This record gives sequence, structure tokens and C-alpha cells, in this order.
Amino acid sequence: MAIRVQAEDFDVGAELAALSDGNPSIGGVASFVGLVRDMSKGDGSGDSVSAMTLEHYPGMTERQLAAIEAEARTRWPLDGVLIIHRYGRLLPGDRIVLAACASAHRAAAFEACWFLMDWLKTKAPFWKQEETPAGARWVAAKEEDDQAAERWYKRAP
Amino acid sequence: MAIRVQAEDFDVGAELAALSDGNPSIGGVASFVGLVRDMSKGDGSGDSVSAMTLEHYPGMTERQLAAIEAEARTRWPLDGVLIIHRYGRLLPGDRIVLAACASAHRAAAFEACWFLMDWLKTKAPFWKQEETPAGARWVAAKEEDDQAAERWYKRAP
Amino acid sequence: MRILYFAWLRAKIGTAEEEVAPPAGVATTGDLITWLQSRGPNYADALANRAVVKVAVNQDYVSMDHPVAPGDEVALFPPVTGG
Amino acid sequence: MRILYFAWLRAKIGTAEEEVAPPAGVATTGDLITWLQSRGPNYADALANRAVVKVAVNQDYVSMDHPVAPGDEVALFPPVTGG
Repeated sequence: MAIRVQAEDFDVGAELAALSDGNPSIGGVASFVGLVRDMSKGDGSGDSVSAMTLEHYPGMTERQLAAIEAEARTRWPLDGVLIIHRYGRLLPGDRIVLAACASAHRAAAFEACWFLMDWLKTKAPFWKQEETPAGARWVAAKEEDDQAAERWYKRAP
Repeated sequence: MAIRVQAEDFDVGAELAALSDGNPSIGGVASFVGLVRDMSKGDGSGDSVSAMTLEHYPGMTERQLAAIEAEARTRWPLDGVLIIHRYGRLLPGDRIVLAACASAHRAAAFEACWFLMDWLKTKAPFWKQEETPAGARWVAAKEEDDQAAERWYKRAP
Repeated sequence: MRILYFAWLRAKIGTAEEEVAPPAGVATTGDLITWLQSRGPNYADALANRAVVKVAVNQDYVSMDHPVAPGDEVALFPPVTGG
Repeated sequence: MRILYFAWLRAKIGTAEEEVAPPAGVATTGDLITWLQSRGPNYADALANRAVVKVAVNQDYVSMDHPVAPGDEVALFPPVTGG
């Protein structure tokens, strides 16, 4: 179980190395690093984002991320799973999230990592507020994220 | 164009950071790190592998990897692509390959990275020879790798 | 019963957390929201569109007909936008 | 014409690289392999099963009916196993 919710940045190279360290039956590690974009997404306004604050629900966040990890381990043969998600104020280009899956098989690693991202996008209790020239605004949930999460239900184990 | 074929190890964290550095329109970076496994794959023998030597075809390797990168850029909206592949003698747990794709959209980053791995597995001129207690043996190509590469033809742009 | 609010629900209601003692008829999360809406224009406004209100009881997502009881931690928040 | 061999093809043939001057009738990669097979038992053995012989001309994959010409770099190798 490797779930971390923290304000601090993380060292992607060290985290990925630790995930496979000491287990030479691992064939590969698939990962995703999510970054703060300077453009708002989806609403077409194109207003630049100077910073972003991530609020979360301490306790429930860890609980939901652990449930998502457990679900991934049920669905795929994984030797290691890691989810790190930051909260607090972040600047464009800053790392927000790292999801990584180690497996003997690359298809399992890729699928499971993608699943982690899709599910945490719709289930982990985080909320983004962007700072723009027009003031602060809450990011709206995206229909495409719901659809991305939904497709995994159709492929239940 | 970021293709590197080298004997030396690479720093995953530094490479991934460099891929998105200075471009805050990138929403995420999907990556895959392939590692040397200590077990032979697929033939059921289970002989342990004490080391592996990767031979390649200098010149054609770079040319094929560049073609695979170009194909990925045609198919997906990517802000950065990186492929590093090692050759020479490697030990179990050593990194063999890093493929990474940066994009505004995580689905594009995941798909393109998976595509890079599937295509390079069947197109990049590398050959693995394993050292086992029973002697050295060439790794056989796997039918499942061919199938993994084939599926991308059905989804041509 | 402890109620937590997050993101724009917190901002509109004007508090992050409060202890409430709803009347006896409040048996479900749906009842609870209806009762909260009666507590003032800030609540009424924030909770007007239930399609964008998610509910968790004791840190698990639940539907609008989930039972609530004294001692529960109930959280109300908009659809999540992390990742 | 320069011929390169890799992996177990190289090991079986016993050389990594050679310059050859095939006779005039050798017009395609298929012809070239047939001619190479006649050069000795090591070639005959290594090239016996064409289903597992990949061919590149000037560093691009080609089929068995691809033309070959003096000055070409022709590589013969088994299915690749990198990644």
C-alpha cells in the first residue's frame, strides 16, 4: 500500500526506482505525472492561470486513494503501486500527482496506471481553484473525465 | 526529436522533468521504464537469468526509433516524446528502456507511450541474449508482442 | 452530527465545518440537505442544484437516500477536480 | 554489397559483416538469401527457415522481393527482442 497525500513536491526518479527496487521479477513500471497547466481546460476562455490551489478532504482522500489502489490490484497482476497527490498552492509546471504501477507485464502496468488516473480524477476528493487575471475560480468537473472513468466499469474483473 | 541509444544508464526523474520543462501547456507525462527481469519470459523454463546482453544495429536503430516517434506524433497531439534504449551487458533490475510522452491530454500521453513501447518491441533492431546456468541463449520473439503491435494498425490515424 | 463543506460549497455557505442537530424527521442524506436548505439563503443557494452536490457519510460516497444518524460525519462537496 | 548479420544469425554464420559480389542473376533480397545459402553449411543452416529471417536494405525493413544492387547495405537478422 503506497498512498501519499502531501503538500511537498516529490522526486519522480527516486519514487519509481523505489517501486521496483529489490524485485527483479518486475518487467516494467508505467507512470503518469500530472502537471499544473497555465491554461484553463475545457471552457474555451483561454484565460491564463497564474497559480492553482488544491483543496482536499483529509482522511477521505487517503481512504479513496487506498480503495482505488486496492481495485487496481484486484484487476491486474501488480508488483507495486504508488499514488502521490499534492495539495496546497501550486504554480504552472508544478507536479500535482504521480501514479505508477510495476508489473511483470507491460500491458498490465499501462492499463492499471491509466485506470488509477481515470478513477482518482473522479473519485478522490480534491478540488482545484485557479488564480486568473479575472480573479479566482473553481475548476468545473469535466464530462470527459466521467466518461474516462465509466469505461472501466464495463471492463470489471 | 529525442531518441537516444546508449550503453549508459539514464536518470528517469531528470529526463521526465526535462521533457515538460518550460512548457506549461503540458498537462501530463506518461512514461514506461523497462527493466531486466531475472526470469526468462514465456518459455516456461523458469531458468534464472544472471545477466543479459543487448545487441543492436547502429544506425538502423536510431532510424527506426525516429520513425516510431514520428508516427506517434502523427497520431496524437504530443508536446514531447523521448525514447532512450540501452545496449550492452545489463544485470537483473537494470533499466533497459525509457519511453515518455508529454501532452495536454492524459489519454493522448498514455496511448502514445504504450504505442511507442509496442512498436519498438517489434521494430527496433535490438536482440537480447540471456546468461543462464545452462549457458547463453537468445531470447525468442513473442507472438504476444506481435499482436500488441498489430492492434495499432487497426487504429491508424 | 458533523457536517463538512468543501470547495465552492464551503465558500457559498461560508463555513468549512459545523455541528448540527437536525430534527427527528431527518432520516436520510436527502432529508438532511432539504433541512440544511431551510437554514438560510446561503445554504439555499449553495444546495439549490443537487445534481452538483456529492455526499459522503463517514468518508464514503453515498446516495441521497442513505441513512444519517447522530455521530455521523457528513460531507457535502461539488464533483471532484483533482488529478 | 555489404552484408550485416545480427544475433543468432551472426553467431551461426560466424561473421558480423562481409563484402560480397553476388552473380548477375541475384536481383532481389530473396535471390540474395538463396545465393548466400549456397556458400556453405553455416549459411545454409542459419538461413534455412526464412520465416525467422528479417531483411533490411539500407536500414529499412523490406520484403523478400525487394531489389538489391551493388553498394547496398543489406542486413539479415532474427525477429527483434528489444524493449
